[in-house]
Amino acid sequence: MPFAIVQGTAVMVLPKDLYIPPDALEVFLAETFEGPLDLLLYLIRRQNLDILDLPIAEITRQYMEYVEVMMDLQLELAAEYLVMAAMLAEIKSRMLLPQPKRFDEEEGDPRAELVRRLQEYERYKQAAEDINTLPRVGRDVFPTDVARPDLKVVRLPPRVELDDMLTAFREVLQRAAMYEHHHIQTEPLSVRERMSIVLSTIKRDQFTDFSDLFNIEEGRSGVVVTLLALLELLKQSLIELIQTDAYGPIHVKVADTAEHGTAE
Amino acid sequence: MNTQELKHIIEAVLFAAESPLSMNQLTGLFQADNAPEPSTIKQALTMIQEDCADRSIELKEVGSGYRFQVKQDYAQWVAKLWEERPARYSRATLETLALIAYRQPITRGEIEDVRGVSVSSQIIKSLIERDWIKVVGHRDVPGKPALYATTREFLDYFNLKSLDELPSLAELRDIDAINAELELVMPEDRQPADVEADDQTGIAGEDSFATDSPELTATEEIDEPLSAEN
Amino acid sequence: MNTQELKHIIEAVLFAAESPLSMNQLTGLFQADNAPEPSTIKQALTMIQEDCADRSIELKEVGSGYRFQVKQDYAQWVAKLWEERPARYSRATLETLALIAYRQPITRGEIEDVRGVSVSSQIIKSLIERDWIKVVGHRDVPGKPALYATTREFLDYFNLKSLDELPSLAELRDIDAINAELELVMPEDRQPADVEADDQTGIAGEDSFATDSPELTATEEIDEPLSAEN
Repeated sequence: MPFAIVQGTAVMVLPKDLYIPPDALEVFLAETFEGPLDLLLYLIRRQNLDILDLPIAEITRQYMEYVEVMMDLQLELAAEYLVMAAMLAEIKSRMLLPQPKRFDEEEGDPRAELVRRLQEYERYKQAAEDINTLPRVGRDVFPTDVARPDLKVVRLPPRVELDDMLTAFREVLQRAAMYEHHHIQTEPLSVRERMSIVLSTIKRDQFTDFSDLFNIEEGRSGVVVTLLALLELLKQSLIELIQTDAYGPIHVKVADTAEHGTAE
Repeated sequence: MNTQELKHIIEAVLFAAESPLSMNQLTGLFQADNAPEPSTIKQALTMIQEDCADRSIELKEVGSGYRFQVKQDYAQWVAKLWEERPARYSRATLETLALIAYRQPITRGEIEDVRGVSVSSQIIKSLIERDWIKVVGHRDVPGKPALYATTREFLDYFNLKSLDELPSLAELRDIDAINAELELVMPEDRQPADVEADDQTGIAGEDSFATDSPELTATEEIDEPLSAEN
Repeated sequence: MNTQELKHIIEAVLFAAESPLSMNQLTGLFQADNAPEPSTIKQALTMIQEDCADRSIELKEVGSGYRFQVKQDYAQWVAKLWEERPARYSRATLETLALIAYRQPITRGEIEDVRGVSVSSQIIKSLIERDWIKVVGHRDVPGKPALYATTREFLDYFNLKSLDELPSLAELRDIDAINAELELVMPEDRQPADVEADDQTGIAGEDSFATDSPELTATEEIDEPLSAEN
């Protein structure tokens, strides 16, 4: 059995020449302190003193007694306890000085700052106790734990906004502009699209009728787009146009040299 | 999809989820073009809540969303099954947590000012590891100390929907005001400095109350409280 | 204790338990001298089972005891909670997609020429898997590289009737010119870094339905694009 527990440290043996104030032992046995403010609050509450009307001399005397006991017990005393001791001594001396009326307004009650700090600490000390009594998961609150059915989890592809793609494209253009020989040509997109459609339509080992590639319903501009697409594909040697007789039907097929046609 | 079916889906998902589900997550279950209105989902949640009246569980809204939990009337029975005793927290830990909860965003130095003793790194570390607090910014003073705030997990753990639900702080009484009454001195005698300090504390406490989601606002506030105090 | 109360206790305990509970464990909840008969407990379990008929969960007896489980009918909805949505495509992927859209049919080498950096097979693969691009032929040069073009699904996704509806190169350049002018007028407003950051936030906002806190997704965004692709 430790003799006392002070600030979490077990005290097994009492120093022989130690004078212990009558109630000090009781205090040490009762609880540990979270610092000088906590100790002061204990002294105040134990004697039912009004925090706003602190008998500073008496409180200082009691405080010093406890601090001395702690030092005698050779506990590692936090520096904060000594700072508080000095502060108490200073307040005490200022309380003793006669206060000329005209200085009152400037200095006010010498205890004011200490009282403010004590109250401030006390409200959070109370708040800590309140939090400790809140319902808590695993103690008062038990979320349900229900088994899941068999799941097939899908991995979804990212979402993309058109603007994201356009922004990316603008940046490529800006970068590409730095290389002159990489000028990006500006065929209308409809031609580009039509090139892809034609390539997907025609077959490698089978001729497609040239006229089948045109859709009259698209009107003149549609026909022109298809023609431009065919010419561009021809230029890039991606297709072959074959006409066996003059004025005979024209056939289109994937250029011989190109291995493997469409992927579809 | 009719309301009954919607209710069943939401119930199923809430039961299967490992943590509370927010309205966003519930809405996100459905195809964007076919998602029920938030008000419809809210309605289904209310119906589920009503269904629980005669059962031993309830649907509770906490910080990060909705979850089913055993009603506290039955907690004692459930606790019998729990082998692990719930953790106890030291006063130092609880006081530090209280200061962060009520005064967020707050630095370690500011916590130490109120408590009158130093706060060990271990306490801060363990609170962060528990996901109860997090760093939301840095105060613009020498050393750039971290500003701490509580998380949604903190609210979840303590069964709270928002910081508003924390017990309210005790009122501060003003020594000069009391003295003024006792000594029948003119009320103007209140020290401007003291009044200001008290007011600020009051404001700080209430301000952090008012924000539902400290995470979101905290970053904006980083510079504000400082300049107000210094 | 009446049957109704017994039912509630058993329900509460089964809901909170992490694993199935055996009859022994259920009986063990009660004081030995006051424990209900196993038959009474069994009766309560049957009542709970019947209550579930019109709900999305069921009480199942499995090897080691009884447990609540979400009905299989709702598996597809529950699965959505675990769906992963990669944060976003990398810039490289978007640029590749844009070049295929604007310059189709185009080979990988040609894309690389314009971009000035190589295009990973993974990027092409992910776009093909998404059905946004396809091989429409092969260019007649050594190696016979595949020619890529966009698909109908690509148009559908971006809600376009045809590629014509994409802004023309000239229009895109105009936008650049307008931006450039804005920069001259208000250089501090349109820092290149800001523009990029804005874009990212925009994307992050839409993708991150699962995460509530913007801070979290923002940091993930920075690392994600790479891992999403690799």
